[in-house]
Amino acid sequence: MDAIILQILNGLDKGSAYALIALGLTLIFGTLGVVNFAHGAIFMLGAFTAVTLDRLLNMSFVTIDPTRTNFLGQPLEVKTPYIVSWFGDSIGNGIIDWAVPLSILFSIPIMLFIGYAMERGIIKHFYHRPHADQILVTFGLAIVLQEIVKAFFGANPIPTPAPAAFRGSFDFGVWLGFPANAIIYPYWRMIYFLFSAIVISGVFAFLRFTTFGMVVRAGMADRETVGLLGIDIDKRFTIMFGIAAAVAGLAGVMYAPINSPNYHMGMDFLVLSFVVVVVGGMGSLPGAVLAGFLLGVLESFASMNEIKSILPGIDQIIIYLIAIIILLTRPRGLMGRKGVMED
Amino acid sequence: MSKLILTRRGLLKTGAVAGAGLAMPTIFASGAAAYTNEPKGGTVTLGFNVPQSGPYADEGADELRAYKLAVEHLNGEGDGGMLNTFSSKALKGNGILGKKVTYVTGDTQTKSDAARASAKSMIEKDGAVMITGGSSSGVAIAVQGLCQDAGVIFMAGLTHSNDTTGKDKKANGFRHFFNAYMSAAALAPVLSNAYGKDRKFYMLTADYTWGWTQAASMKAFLEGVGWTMVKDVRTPLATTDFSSYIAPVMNSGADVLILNHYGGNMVNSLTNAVNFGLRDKMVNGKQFEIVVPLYSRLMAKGAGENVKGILGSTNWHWSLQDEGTKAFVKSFGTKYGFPPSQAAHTVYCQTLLYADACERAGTFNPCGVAEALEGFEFDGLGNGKTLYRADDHQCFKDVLVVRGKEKPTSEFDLLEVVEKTPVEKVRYEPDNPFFKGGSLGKCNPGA
Amino acid sequence: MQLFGLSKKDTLFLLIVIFLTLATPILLQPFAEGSGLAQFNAGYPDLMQRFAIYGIFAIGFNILFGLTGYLSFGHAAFLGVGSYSAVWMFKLLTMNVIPGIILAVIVSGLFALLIGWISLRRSGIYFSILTLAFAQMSYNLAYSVLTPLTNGETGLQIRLTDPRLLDGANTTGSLPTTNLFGLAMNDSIRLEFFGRLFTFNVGYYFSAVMAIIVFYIALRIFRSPFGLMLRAVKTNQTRLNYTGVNTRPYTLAAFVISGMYAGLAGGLLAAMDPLAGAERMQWTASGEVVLMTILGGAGTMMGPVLGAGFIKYFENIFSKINDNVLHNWFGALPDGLENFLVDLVHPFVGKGWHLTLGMLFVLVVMFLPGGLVEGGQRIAALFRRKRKPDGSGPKHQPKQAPHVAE
Amino acid sequence: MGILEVKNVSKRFGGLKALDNVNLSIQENTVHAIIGPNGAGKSTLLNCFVGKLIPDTGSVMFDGHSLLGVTPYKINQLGVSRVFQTPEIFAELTVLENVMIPCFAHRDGSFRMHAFETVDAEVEIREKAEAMLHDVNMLDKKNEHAGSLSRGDKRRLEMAMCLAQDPKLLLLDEPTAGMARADTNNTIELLKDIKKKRDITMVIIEHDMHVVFSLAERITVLAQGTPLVEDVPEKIKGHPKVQEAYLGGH
Repeated sequence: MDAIILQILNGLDKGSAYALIALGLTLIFGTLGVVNFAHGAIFMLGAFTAVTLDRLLNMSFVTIDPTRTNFLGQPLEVKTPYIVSWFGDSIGNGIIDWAVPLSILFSIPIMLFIGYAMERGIIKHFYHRPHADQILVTFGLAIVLQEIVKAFFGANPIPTPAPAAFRGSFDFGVWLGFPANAIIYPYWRMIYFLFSAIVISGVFAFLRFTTFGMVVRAGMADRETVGLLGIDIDKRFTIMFGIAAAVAGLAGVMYAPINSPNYHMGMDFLVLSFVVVVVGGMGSLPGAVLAGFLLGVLESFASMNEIKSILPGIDQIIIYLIAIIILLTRPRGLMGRKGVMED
Repeated sequence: MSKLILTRRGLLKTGAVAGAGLAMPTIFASGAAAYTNEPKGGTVTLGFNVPQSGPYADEGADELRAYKLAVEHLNGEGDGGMLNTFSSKALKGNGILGKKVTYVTGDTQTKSDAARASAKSMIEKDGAVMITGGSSSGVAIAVQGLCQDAGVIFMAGLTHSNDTTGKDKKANGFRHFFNAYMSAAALAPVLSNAYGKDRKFYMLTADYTWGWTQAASMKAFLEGVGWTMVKDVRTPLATTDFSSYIAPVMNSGADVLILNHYGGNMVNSLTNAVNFGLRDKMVNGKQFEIVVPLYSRLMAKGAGENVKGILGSTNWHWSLQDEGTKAFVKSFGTKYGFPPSQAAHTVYCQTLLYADACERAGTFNPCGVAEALEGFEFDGLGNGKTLYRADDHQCFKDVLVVRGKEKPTSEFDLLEVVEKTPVEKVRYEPDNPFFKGGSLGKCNPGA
Repeated sequence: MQLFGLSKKDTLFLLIVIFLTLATPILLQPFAEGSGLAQFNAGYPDLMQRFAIYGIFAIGFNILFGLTGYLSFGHAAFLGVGSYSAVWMFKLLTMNVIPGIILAVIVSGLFALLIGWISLRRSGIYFSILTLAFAQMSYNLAYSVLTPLTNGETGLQIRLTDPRLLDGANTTGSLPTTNLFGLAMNDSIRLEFFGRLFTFNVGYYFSAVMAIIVFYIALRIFRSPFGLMLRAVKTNQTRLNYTGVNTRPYTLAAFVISGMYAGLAGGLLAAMDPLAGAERMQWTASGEVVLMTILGGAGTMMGPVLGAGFIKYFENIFSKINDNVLHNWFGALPDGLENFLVDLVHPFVGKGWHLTLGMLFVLVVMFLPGGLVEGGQRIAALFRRKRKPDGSGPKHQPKQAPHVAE
Repeated sequence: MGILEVKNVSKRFGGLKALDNVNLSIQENTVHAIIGPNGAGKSTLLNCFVGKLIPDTGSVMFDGHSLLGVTPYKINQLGVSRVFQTPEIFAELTVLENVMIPCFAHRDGSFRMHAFETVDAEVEIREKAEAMLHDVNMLDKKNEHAGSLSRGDKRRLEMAMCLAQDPKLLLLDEPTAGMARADTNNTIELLKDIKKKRDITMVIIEHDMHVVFSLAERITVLAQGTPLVEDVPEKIKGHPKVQEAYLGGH
């Protein structure tokens, strides 16, 4: 029982990452009809805004400590972050420690801008081009983005820890009446789950309750008619692209403490997020979120020893197997709309 | 004005009868070269085949730095590095056999297909007489097989699987790096001293060949010191989030977690495990511990603070205090501004060892070089006394057990050497069950 | 002149392709050995073989994608299955490549039949994801659980101890080579002319002949009523259904044919180099053939081949340009300028080859919507215009999909 | 016994009754129009003839074959062709190719693996296709891209495609929808011409009474999913029930 609860927690956590990425992807799919292979790269860029802020906060001046030596036997250069020298040890280091949460604020304008620039610079020329061309251009873009990150940050993962206050884990089990240590769960993962719940509801509320959102939803359903009403739907779609990029970016920022970011983490998520979006059904936002959580939970269950011992290797293929089963039984995924990306 | 060169690589067996009429080129006499890519001019070309894209690109970059350094030293430039401490004095700093050393580079992408394509282009296009490098066992074994067929020497880079010099060993291939068996042999006694004789361990194992050989070796040795295994769980290579594998560990009754992962897998699984708070827990009345059998400083850097206090093994570390290490670190550090990684060290050694063998053999002929390397004993390359065993082309040397440092003084100072397990403790016979099944075959000079 | 049941134009086209293919070892070696530009020579056996083999892969993919518009994201699975089948044949039966290649084509055809039969129940992106899922499952399983069959991470290799029933006992102590009735695939004749070294390799010519044959078959398919039906599937499936045509067998046939092309390519890869790795089935490999086809020009005959050559050239030639090479090129310049140029070029070559490739993807698709073929057409049009200044050059036609000829 | 016999057909969409116990008999070699106000169920009925929809109850028999649950391409192979409200053509192919495809389908059936023959060598097919284009006055446009034709031309092309199959029954779903008066008249003439030249049954769904009364030999009026009356055009014109249905009695 406790094992199952644990895996549900894990699944929800994994699912929230999938759901966040898929949500952004489906906004772009559904609103703009663009197959965006650069979406994983945007997620990666988000994670690297956290790394960048961490680097910025750690900008240091160098003093020579003659009493100590470096690995070559020369006097040791000691680096002191400016922030520490300005605000003193405890406050300075405290700020550096909070780099990841601070990057949330830092990343939103950046990601909005990146999304905006991408849409205006490249994507907008591809609305009326075949999906194949969209794949080629966005894939090329993804390669370029990740190579640039690689050139600046290297290929190795870069540790980007959560603030000290959120490290460690919480004993859920005791809370639910299990013995100690039965169900422990890291604080940061719980925060991630809550955070994505907030972002997802935020996006839904935005689309449901604002005029902007209503126009966009109408545009998703029937772009031409909305255009005929004299509404500049293109401009709103540009903004939607920015929002989708920001959602993916935030997913990346918050993911940084869970797994150290590296330049190709986007590609690792890319295929998976496409599977999630399609399983959810093209053009359906709730579908994408539902599919994200569903696949996350099922993936977690598949990695349980009890299941692996019956079906060896099931955790290798579970996501794809589920995708095949769902697509064969439900032609348009879980909640897909008719006629979207079917030809 | 023009000249005709004919090469006849490969041996024809099946076709002797069937293909006599068809096999046009074969009716000409064998070519002028005595072996593949015999260097004719004043230079000799080496092929450095390292990952330059993909997750191991940084490791590849560090290997490439070391190769460039080695080439400098061989050509008599720079401070000479470990040439000065190397026990064999055959190398004079005038290239190899009087020929200036040049090199070509390629990208393995950490895929066996791409690595072989890259190595082939070095052999077919650039005339490389030796291929070296790589950062994973799959690639090493694939390229080693290719070099065997093509008739050039392969000096393996970072490859830790038992199979490289076990069931997939080849007469033209040589490995300086240690292997999974040696890691386990060195770690087991240290672990039992540090954590007690009565421990229960749980393993997470990357689900591919290297992971399995690592897991099998660890299991054998840990059970040898009286520990009991609770479970060995295989994790897909593509896993990025290990939470669902780590979560059940707490309740399994195990009090040690062994992570048979490397590279990105290792960084993520270790980070996840530490985030789950495993190391803060007491199980069975003992402190819960995590072990990473194969450490790499570059990868440890990716895991950040999470490596603190965690035991593992490594082929070499820059903080060693022997003369060879000091010379190498000085030379590398002066040129690049940071200390070399174990990958850099092993490929530097491999280049020197190859060059030295050529000098001693007096030829670049792979068979001559192989003979010179087989059974070669040397010292002064940072690992103490070392033997290139003739039976399987594996180097036998001391193994370092290291621990993540609690108080690093710099961003490079992440590991501290806990123990230097002497070579006798990690030696095994060539017919050891972990290594049996392949044979070296005969050396192939190609041509 | 009309040959092989082709129209005059197509016959000429085929003859040009045959000529180019056979002359590849000379054409790809334009720069003198030892000159700075020799780095850009691509006329060595391995790369030429790859051009031919990936050309086959892309031509086959184009039969499915270019004609029917069904975008498969799992074609690498057939490539991988073809390779595995061929290597197993080399291990069990004989090192002669013919049985291996035949088995590769058959097995991948059957595999394609199975996957196509299931996946073609859906269209559009749903179809793409189904094929992707099958290929990823194949890859993941081949890498791990199926290791006894695939040798997992290391890749399936031939060994001395393999039975090879037809080949007789191996007494040499070294691994046998793949051959065609005794003609070893890695045999080469090397000729030196005018300081250029030309390598005529058996394996390349074997692949090249295969490529010409399958190119011809593809050309026939494109020009056949069957090909017309496939193009009709792409443009309007509803109409086709109301015209009494059952589209499923047509698309399935196209899927299986292109799967067999992929299997042939896989078998040839194994025949050139008897090792089959699981990475061949990964989604990136499937994506690569998609990129090749689109980059070259989907739906055209030559496009996919050009795209394949383009990507493989970058992968193998640009990745090998290191700083050393750069310094050689610019060595004649003053030091400051030399270093400046080296630093300028450095990020785009060697380990940065991906960056250059990515940028080229973006540029090509932005400015040449019909792919590289359109680039060729534009250049040709430019010449034609020069020759006929009276204005009877290319008409300004309404924009249309790249034509099937060319 | 008519060529198309519809018996007791009903079809519901959720709570909406689209067809309610429809009985209809269409005689061979007649032009039969089905008219009715919007939402009367005309298109639903037509879709039941071609296999796009399956009625909940009742039967549809064509030439002695039941059409229930038969896929569109099989129904077409029985001899039923359909012209759509918006012309469905192969926009990326040439006009000639557009017409050759139904010729192939007519000769070779629903599937044939003719991958190693060449289209160019199919002289008979081409000549037949050209004859069809000639019939609809489009032979001069045979090498144009179908997608770039005018709407009227697209409609005529679609007719040629349907006629190329020598159908026994031709279903026309608002063939003049969205057309200018001149085009409409052309279409009427074209259809009259077709009718004159061959033995064919036509079922027309149409709003435009001018078209209906120019062509139809019999007319069925459909309202709220049920046929109100069926008669010759002259009688329909002044029929009180028809007036009521169109002018809205409720």
